[in-house]
Amino acid sequence: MSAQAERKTENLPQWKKEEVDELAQLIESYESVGVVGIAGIPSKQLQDMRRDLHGTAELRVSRNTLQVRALEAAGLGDLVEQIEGQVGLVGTNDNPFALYKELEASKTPAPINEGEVAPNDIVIPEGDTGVDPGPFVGELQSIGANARIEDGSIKVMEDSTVLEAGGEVTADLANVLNELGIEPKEVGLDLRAVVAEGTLFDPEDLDIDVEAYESDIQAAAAGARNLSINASYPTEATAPTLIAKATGEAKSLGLHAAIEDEELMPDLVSKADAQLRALAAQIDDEEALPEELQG
Amino acid sequence: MEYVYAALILNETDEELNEDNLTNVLDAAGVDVEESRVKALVAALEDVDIDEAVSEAAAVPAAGGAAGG
Amino acid sequence: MEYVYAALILNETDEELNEDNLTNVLDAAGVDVEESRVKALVAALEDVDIDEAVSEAAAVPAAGGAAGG
Amino acid sequence: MEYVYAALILNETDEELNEDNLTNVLDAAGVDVEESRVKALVAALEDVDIDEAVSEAAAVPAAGGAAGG
Amino acid sequence: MEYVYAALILNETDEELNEDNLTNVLDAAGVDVEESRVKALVAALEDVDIDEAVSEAAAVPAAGGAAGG
Amino acid sequence: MEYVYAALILNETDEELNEDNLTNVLDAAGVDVEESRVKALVAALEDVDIDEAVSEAAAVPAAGGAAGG
Amino acid sequence: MEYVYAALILNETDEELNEDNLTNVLDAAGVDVEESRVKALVAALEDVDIDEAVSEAAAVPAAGGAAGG
Repeated sequence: MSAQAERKTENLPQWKKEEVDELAQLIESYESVGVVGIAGIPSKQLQDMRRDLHGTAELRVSRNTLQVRALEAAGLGDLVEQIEGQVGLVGTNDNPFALYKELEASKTPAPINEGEVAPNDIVIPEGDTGVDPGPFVGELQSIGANARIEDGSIKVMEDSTVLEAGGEVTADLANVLNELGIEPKEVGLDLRAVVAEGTLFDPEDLDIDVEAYESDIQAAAAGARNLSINASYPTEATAPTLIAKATGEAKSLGLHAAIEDEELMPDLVSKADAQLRALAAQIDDEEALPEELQG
Repeated sequence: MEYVYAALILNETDEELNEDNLTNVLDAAGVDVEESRVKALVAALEDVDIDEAVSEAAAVPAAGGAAGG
Repeated sequence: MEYVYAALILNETDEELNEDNLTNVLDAAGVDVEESRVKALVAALEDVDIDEAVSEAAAVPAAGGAAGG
Repeated sequence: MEYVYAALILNETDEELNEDNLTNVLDAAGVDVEESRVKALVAALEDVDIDEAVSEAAAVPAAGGAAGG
Repeated sequence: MEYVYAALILNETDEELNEDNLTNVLDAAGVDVEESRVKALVAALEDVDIDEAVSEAAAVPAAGGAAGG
Repeated sequence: MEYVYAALILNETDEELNEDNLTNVLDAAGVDVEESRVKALVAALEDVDIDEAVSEAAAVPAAGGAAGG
Repeated sequence: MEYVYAALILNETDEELNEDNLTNVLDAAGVDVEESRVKALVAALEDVDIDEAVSEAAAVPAAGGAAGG
């Protein structure tokens, strides 16, 4: 693979060769390699993030053309289509699912500027803006928010989508969002795809539903309990239930068959009493009933 | 209450639920039987499906338990 | 349940709840009385407070449910 | 309840639910067997479909017991 | 369930709940006893307070339903 | 419960649910395998439709309900 | 579910719930192990309190029970 890489880089200037070599080394030294979007992250913050990843993953940012070269040379063509915009390569020996979770969790909200494209629908939520009556209400209305003055302040009457995902942010919108402190972007390392030991995972694969796994655990545990009890195979966890089950079975047989057993007697007596009352309830003629059963 | 229990006993045997039989059962238990109550009870039960009434009682305590949940 | 009903009738009269009386009541109802069940019933009821069992059942019919809830 | 448990064991085997077998099981468990109770139990269960009686009662899920588990 | 029933019989007598006694009870009932199941049951019950498990089932009848609800 | 879980894994593969396979699975999980428990499990599951037993909620009879019945 | 069962076995032993151990257990059961499923499971369970999930499952019986509740 390195021979192939050399061939591909032989026409490049020295510094580019070196850069591609560095990328090739990163790719080779980790079990999983991915492409990470870094758009909107100030360089100081990016340095901090890279430092935070130390021990978990290694991030290297360079020109996209060089990243493409390195990926192709390493046989990771599947990742090439992710090389678009501001991206870097990440290598990790950790579990890629865990890496994705970690990166997603570290994302932080950020304001959006004029000219940027909305990553998702931008919504101004219903409620009191806290802004005193003034021209701001007009600004809100002009960007499409249902706003009016009420009780001495500007209120948004309902959740108002002011820009759909993919739309470009205007100067007016950016101003209003800034005034309201709405930060519609999520900024952070954005893992776009990973190849782990030959298999490509996209964010849809990587975004595991922890709750679904939790309910699988519950279902599995409940199923095992059921099996243990239904097959009468006692375990420490299910022995008390099996005992209770056997007791209940004996009791219900005893009550059903009116077995003359001391333990069953109170329940049998109350069963008889309940039956008496149920029958009495079917009798309209009070003459036929003793006083305590009338009415 | 003893009159109704006597009716329940007869319901479990093959004996007819009539005045004579009720009176006999109550007699045997030392009850000073009132003829008019026996008459009234027999008449009142004529159109009652005792087994059904009794099994409804069976459902009640269980339902209580379930409802408690 | 006829044996239990018979016991409850005797409980309401002033007759003693013993084998002879139970047998008489059941006999009168046409039951083919099993001596052993009568014996077992008398023994089983020896330490049971019937009135308490009845009144508990009557007063709190859904006791189980309530307790469980 | 040991008599009832003994009946339930016999119900799961192919052995007949009779006085001898019940007595044997209880004997083996060290019970001081009362003949009349054995007789009474056999009589009480004569016309009972034990599996049905047991499974009818089993309609309520095992959460309580399970929670203890 | 015959193994569990047998354990409950022993629990009601003063006999020890051990492999020999369980095997005897099951043997007497004509069960083709699996030694391993006897062992497993004794092991599983080692730390279980049987009386508590029993009284939970008996005393809080509707708990199962309630908790399930 | 690890023995039961092991049985459930084998139930989902095409491997036979026997002592060797159970032991292998438990061994691989670092369990200090007790032969008798493995044997008992195989015996207990012999005639059991595992899928059915897993999905059927284990039920403890509610005495309250039974009292009514 | 075999991957989940394998995780539950490891949870009951003192072995670490990691990719190698899961793979070993599944291998031993004859499962054709998919590495990515193992990886995803390990990552997901990092955030799950398995013991709590198991004891919750015990408190609320499985499917059938829920429906009954």
